[in-house]
Amino acid sequence: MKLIIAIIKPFKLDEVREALSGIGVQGLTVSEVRGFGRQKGQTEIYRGAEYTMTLVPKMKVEIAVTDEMVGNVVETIQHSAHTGQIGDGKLFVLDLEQALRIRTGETDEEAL
Amino acid sequence: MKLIIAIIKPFKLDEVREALSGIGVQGLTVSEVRGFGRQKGQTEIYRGAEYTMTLVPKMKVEIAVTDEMVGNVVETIQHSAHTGQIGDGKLFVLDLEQALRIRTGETDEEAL
Amino acid sequence: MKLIIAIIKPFKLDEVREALSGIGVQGLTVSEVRGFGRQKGQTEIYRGAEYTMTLVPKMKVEIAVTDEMVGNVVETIQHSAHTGQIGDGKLFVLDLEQALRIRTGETDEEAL
Amino acid sequence: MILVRKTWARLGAAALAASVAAPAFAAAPAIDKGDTAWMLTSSLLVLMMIVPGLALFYGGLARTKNMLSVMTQVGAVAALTMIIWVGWGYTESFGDNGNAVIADFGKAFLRGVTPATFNPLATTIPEYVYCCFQMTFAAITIALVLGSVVERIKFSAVMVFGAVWLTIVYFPIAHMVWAGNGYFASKGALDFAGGTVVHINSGVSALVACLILGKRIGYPKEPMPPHSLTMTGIGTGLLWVGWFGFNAGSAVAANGVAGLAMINTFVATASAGLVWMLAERVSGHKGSALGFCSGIVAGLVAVTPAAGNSGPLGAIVLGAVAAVICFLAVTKLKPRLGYDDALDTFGVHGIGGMIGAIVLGAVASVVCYLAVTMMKPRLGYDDALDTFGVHGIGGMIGALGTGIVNDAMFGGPANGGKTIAAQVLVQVETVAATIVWAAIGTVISIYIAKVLTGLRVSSDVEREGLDLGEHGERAYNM
Amino acid sequence: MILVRKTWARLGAAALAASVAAPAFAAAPAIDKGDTAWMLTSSLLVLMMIVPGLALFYGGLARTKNMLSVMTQVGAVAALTMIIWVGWGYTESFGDNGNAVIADFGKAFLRGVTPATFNPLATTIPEYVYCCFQMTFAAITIALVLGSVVERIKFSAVMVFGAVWLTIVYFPIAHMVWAGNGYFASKGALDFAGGTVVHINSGVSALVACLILGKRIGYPKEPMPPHSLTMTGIGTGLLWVGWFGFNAGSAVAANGVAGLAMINTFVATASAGLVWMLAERVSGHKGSALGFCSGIVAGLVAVTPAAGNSGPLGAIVLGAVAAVICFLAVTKLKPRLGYDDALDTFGVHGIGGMIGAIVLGAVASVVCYLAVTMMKPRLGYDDALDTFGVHGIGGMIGALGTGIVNDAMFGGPANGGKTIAAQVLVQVETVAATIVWAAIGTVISIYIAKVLTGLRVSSDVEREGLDLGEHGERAYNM
Amino acid sequence: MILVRKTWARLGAAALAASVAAPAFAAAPAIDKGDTAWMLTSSLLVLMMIVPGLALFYGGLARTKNMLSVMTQVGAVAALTMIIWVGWGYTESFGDNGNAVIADFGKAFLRGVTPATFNPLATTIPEYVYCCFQMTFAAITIALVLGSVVERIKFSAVMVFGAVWLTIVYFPIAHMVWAGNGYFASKGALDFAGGTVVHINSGVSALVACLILGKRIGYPKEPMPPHSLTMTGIGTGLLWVGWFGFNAGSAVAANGVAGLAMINTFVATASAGLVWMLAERVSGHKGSALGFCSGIVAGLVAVTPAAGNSGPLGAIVLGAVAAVICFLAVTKLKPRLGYDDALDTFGVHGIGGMIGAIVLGAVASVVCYLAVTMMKPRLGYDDALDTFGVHGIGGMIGALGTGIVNDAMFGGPANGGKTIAAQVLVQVETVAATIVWAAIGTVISIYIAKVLTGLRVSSDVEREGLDLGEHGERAYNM
Ligand SMILES: Nc1ncnc2c1ncn2[C@@H]1O[C@H](COP(=O)(O)OP(=O)(O)O)[C@@H](O)[C@H]1O
Ligand SMILES: Nc1ncnc2c1ncn2[C@@H]1O[C@H](COP(=O)(O)OP(=O)(O)O)[C@@H](O)[C@H]1O
Ligand SMILES: Nc1ncnc2c1ncn2[C@@H]1O[C@H](COP(=O)(O)OP(=O)(O)O)[C@@H](O)[C@H]1O
Repeated sequence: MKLIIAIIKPFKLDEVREALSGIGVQGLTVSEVRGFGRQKGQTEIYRGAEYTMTLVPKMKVEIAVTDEMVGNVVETIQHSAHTGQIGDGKLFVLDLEQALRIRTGETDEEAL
Repeated sequence: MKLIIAIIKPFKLDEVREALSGIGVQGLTVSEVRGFGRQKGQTEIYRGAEYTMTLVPKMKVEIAVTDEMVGNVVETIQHSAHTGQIGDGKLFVLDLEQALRIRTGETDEEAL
Repeated sequence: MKLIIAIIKPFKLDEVREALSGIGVQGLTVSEVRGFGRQKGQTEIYRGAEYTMTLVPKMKVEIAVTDEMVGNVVETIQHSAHTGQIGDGKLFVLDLEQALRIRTGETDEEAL
Repeated sequence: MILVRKTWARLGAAALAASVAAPAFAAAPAIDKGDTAWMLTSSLLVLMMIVPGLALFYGGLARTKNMLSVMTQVGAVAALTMIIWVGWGYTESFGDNGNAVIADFGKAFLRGVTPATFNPLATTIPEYVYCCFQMTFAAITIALVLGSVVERIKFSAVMVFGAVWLTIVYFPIAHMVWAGNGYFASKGALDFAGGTVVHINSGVSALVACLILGKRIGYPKEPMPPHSLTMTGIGTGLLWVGWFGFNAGSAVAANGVAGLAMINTFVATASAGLVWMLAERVSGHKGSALGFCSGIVAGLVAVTPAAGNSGPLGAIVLGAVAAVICFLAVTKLKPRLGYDDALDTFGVHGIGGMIGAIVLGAVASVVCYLAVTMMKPRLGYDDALDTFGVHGIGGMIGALGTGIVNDAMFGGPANGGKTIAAQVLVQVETVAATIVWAAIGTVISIYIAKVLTGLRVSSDVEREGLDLGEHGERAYNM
Repeated sequence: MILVRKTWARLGAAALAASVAAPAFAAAPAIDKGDTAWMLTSSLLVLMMIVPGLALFYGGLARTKNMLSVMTQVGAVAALTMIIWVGWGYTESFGDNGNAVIADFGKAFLRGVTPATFNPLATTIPEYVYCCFQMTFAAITIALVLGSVVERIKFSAVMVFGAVWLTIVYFPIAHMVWAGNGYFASKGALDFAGGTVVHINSGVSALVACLILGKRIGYPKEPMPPHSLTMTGIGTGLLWVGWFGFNAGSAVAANGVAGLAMINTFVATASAGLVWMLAERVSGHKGSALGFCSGIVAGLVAVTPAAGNSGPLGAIVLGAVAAVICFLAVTKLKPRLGYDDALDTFGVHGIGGMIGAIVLGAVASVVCYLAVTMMKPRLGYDDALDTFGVHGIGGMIGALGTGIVNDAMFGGPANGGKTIAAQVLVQVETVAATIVWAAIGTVISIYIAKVLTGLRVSSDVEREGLDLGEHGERAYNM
Repeated sequence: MILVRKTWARLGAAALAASVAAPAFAAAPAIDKGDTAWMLTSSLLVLMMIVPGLALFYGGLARTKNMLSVMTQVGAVAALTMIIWVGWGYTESFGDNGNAVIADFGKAFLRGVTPATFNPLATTIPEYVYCCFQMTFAAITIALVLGSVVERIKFSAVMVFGAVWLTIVYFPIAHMVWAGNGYFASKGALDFAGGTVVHINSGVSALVACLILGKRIGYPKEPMPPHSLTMTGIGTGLLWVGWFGFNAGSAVAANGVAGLAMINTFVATASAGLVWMLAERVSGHKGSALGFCSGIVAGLVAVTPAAGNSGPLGAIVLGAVAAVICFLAVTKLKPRLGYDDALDTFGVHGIGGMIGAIVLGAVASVVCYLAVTMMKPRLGYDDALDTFGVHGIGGMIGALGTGIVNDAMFGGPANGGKTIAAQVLVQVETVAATIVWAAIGTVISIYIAKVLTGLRVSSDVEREGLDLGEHGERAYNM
């Protein structure tokens, strides 16, 4: 199994989620993060005190998938999250040794 | 070493933490996330505009443990986070190559 | 490639980020978390009701790096995040199988 | 007697209340410290309705990324109004002579106004105080219009639109309905505290403006829940408290009519708030906090034109049962009717009395609820914060309802001095004229702003939020 | 003289202040514009105490998931009170004739009330204004009761409970303590602005209600810190500002007694706020923001019954040192005492004067602090927002204290016209009766609500939050 | 006539307004219910400016971790002031006799003050009410000083510093500028509502205090954006609404001068708010929400000394064009000038009139903007919330400007009774003396606090936040 971590632009979240539901992904976990990269944050000014916010709001989406689904999920996310402008974000794939559904105790593939 | 990631219901956090302290886990890291799965969110209505919140508030707990502890920790979390209702959450185990305690520079097993 | 996860004290974030930029790290992702460990939280009192906040605010920094950079990045973070007081935090290194830049489709090393 | 009968609403109510015996015009204007204290307080209360009241009510309903933009646009357009008001607003609306549409410009920049002068419409308070009081009415009216176009209109466009709109829409309508020689005032239109001048005016202008500007990106598919109903709650509370300056202040004196306006503003509002929640329950939903807040505002809007004209309001739509009770009460007392002893007949219909205020609020609340939850989705226009739904519709119900409840049959002061039919006809005429005038004026003002500054922010700025895009700030750094 | 001596507190104070020479009843009631302006302002200030004042004070102390439920319950129960008040509340409490417990129902739905009528309890302001003023007192009292049962009581239960409780508890007690022919009023009980009628009444009812409803799930183990002390801070500020409408408004005139009530409300409150923080430091904790806010409210509650009755309050518990100073001052001035020149003796004990107000606030603050931080945990009942701890206990201290400080010995106006012992006895009697009446009435009202709607939300709804469960909304979408 | 000419500002304005004919001193003081109603309202409005107004304005600008510390320090220092005020503050500032610097201590703890006594400075309202009104001025002045030292000063240090500072700085300056026998009052200094006594005084003291305390850890490198500009927005609204109690209240009567002060406070503030945003656009930035709020406060501060002394203000810095227009208007009307008919001449220069108020606000706004955005960064001192930049600088512009605009040439009431040059000289003298007195007094008070309690919190507490470190609480648990 693999754990796919996607860092995407916040307003793309619904689009990505709907695209993933379309290819049978029933569950995922989302968290608000802030990213630092080529995309520069806005300059904010408070009574003359200028702050260039280096950290830009992003959404982190984590999806545990079976090995067969990895390619399909990666492509779907890349396609749905893409705007072509700097800061579209990243996709990371890590190996997932075990998985378990707390409610039923099902493990690995059944747990996803 | 392993990194255990648990997605649980928010009000279960204290119970899980106390159960883990009971079996000798001295440290963990918690973050507020929102989950999408079988458990449907509430319908919210603002002046007739209906929104079904697809994302449900969850707690993500990350615990770095030694290989021997994995089984015990997984079982303790599964037991203490269980309510039997949809949305109890998931447990993921990933391989952890290195660990380091910033304060002392201790690495791997000593760092946990 | 490796995914480095650092749990550090919130006010150290700027220092760590600047140190990492110094050694050529162009991107990272930050999220607000709360930690449980040896460092005890403050006691808060509301009209006589005492709560010892077991969870202490921390910052989680995730950086995807090439294998060669791992040692240098770990050392830089350990050095810049260090205060010598309890609760300085932890560093975890996980193996990163794949990476992809959503904007351009570049994969692995080029995606970082 | 003829002269007295044809008196217009506000002065009539004030004159009646102040001194039934001595006609108001004969007595030389002399300051009454009690009235002045109440009108000073009323003026600052209406300012409180704008900042922080309306700024929070609207701001809470907007998304986090647009909170500061909404607050700043409401505050800045109110500030702009104040400058324009002392410039040419006061004199255009309530200056001397002029014609049925606007007064002359003799008092531009308050020329000739001193702490010792009086405005004929308020002969017991210093002219400066009356000028401040009316200033705040102009300011809140233009601020209300913004409700339908927030989250996408440029700050600069708001400034230009506001200046033009005030000059060609608000000042003339205020003059026509409230000034002595105003067109509708002379025809006996009743608008105690601004049902037409403020609410129908702002509601219709808001509708026209949002039709021209078009919808927000993502409306209605993308969820746009209010970012902080707590702020909206604070706004609702401050609006209700401030509204007494609006309604009871419009008695232009600390007297019985102010007391009457106050109790109506308590009761009609309370009933409207509860009824909106009931309407939600009846249509199968949970009674909501936002429902309660919306009901409160709908009730306040509806009672505004009727506050001092209603006396204990009669039952408007009470259903067969209540009507029978009132009918029996009325026939017994009919012979005692007569304009001259109006004050005594005020309370004669107690039994119908307070029920009227309660029912007026209830009716307004239900109709506004339907407008907001049914009509808007079906017609698909993006009146962002429901300015038309609440203020436009609520104002119409109040203005038309006043025509009915003002009659002595329902315990009203009948200071319009006409039969119900005649009074309702005048009310309908005034409402219709206000709708047309406001619509045309808004189209002109919007296009002037479109030419000078452009109306909408870029889609990037709209997506990222006007706080950052237009003001370079975030509302919260918590 | 006998008639004047037996005068009851409020009218006594008003009469004394208004015109020491002419007894109030002889003069035909005539509107005083200054009084009316102040009473219009006082009425809307007390409304501000409820929305957004109390709604924010209580809301900030609740958890995020219950913020809207608390705000809506406070607002809606106040709105319900207003409808009931014009229905039968006003006439039951302050109507004509009736008996020692309630008045007759002649003025139901304000029958016979017009802008030109007066209530005998306030002969210089229009009856509508007095009706509004008293309406807001009823509304805030029931709203205060909710403090102990929030976060678990159903919205529908609050509505039913409120309606019944007002009718069988608040209206009778208000009549007995404040109306001319009220049982305790005739016996000379002193309650200037509602120490018994509002605070002891709501505090005791809150205690009884929360004992019946039982604890919240997770109390006291699960941490339930206030979700936003900032909101509680805003609430505290608005409560303090609004409270002048409560205390200084109860002089029912813009006169010296209103000034006296104002300065007492400044000083007693300021001292209570600081003393609560000192109490925290003395018991080994940090002086807290919530402590300061709680002290402010405790001080306001304690000074309420004494505001206009205290004159410059005497030292209540000042300790040996201060007592000696006062004692010396008193013996020098004792011979000049006498009821008839009460007004002159008002300020005679300056030296003891202001210290009294300061000490009253301090004593109340310490006792309430102990009640909230020591008594509640030990007894283990879940008075969620400490309504009993602050309003119940604070009210008792104020009501009993008034008996002492009213005496001329402490510079009080001695308008109770009795020796200290006799006055304290009457106060104790009134307090005890209020406690018993409120407790029984609350039990009845709660069980009627239990039968009609059920009291508690389901455990799922309680865990997920009443905002979503009962109103289908979140307070914040930031 | 000589006596009348030398009358001091506030009494002069009050006397002039009240009864041009009868000189104020001859008539025995008699309560005016209208004035009393307005002054009761003004006193509670100024309290609203402190809590929750200033507490939110400052609190919103601070970081989340210090929100409660800022709110509690503002609230607690105001409470402390109230106790000290009735203790020795009132008598030291406005007691009887005494000398040019302070009055005698005859009225300590309000000895001899009763609901029936009057203060010579306010002969139509009860002394208790005047005492409350002035009390709130003292409270807000010390609260303003805290703005420069928040986020690092200890709570205990604030208490000690406040007590000492009030006694050796505020009370003497208030006496010197406002009391009958005050040094500057006798020299004819004009400060209608506190330009020098409140704003220059607090601004200078704030600057001195923050220089002694030193910068916050991380200033200016570490970003410290305001944690909630929404709270600052609410604070701005409540400050503006409350400020009418401050400015229009200083007329000490519900009369024409109060009306004049009100309109100036509307117009100057509105113009200052908009001009600050313009200044931002001119210097290449986006017009900001915080800019609008800062402009509002700068305008309020600037108009404070001129509110009732300015009459319709003349153009101060209007540029060649406007000057010509005013000049032509003036020469036509010059011959009608004369002190005795001052009231009539008030409005004679309408054309220059309102423009004056607008320009005063605009000038103040631009200068404060430059002070805050250019001067502070260059000089590098950490005036955290810009108390000196806004209140100090704004107050100076207002105080000096008053000297100019008071002259009949600009339509002012010329109640200083001097030529422009002479009046400006007195103003400069008063401002300079205030600066020196405040600076020295602050140094003394700060070092007393340093000795007794130590000034700064430990670096750990400063980093973790004063809410947790000093009060053991978090502002938000959302
Ligand atoms: N090496 C990295 N490790 C972890 N997250 C990263 C890394 N580089 C970029 N990111 C995340 O991806 C987001 C987008 O990256 P950025 O360089 O701004 O644009 P792009 O990916 O289009 O080149 C960043 O905001 C950050 O959250
Ligand atoms: N494939 C997945 N990858 C990551 N997180 C998931 C996945 N499936 C579910 N989750 C997380 O687990 C939570 C519970 O899952 P859900 O399907 O709602 O109930 P249950 O696990 O009881 O079947 C979800 O809210 C989501 O946060
Ligand atoms: N086993 C663990 N797994 C994950 N996170 C941990 C673990 N132990 C500690 N942490 C994180 O590291 C932070 C610091 O650890 P703590 O024990 O308090 O101090 P120190 O690391 O200096 O001994 C904790 O607050 C927590 O966020």
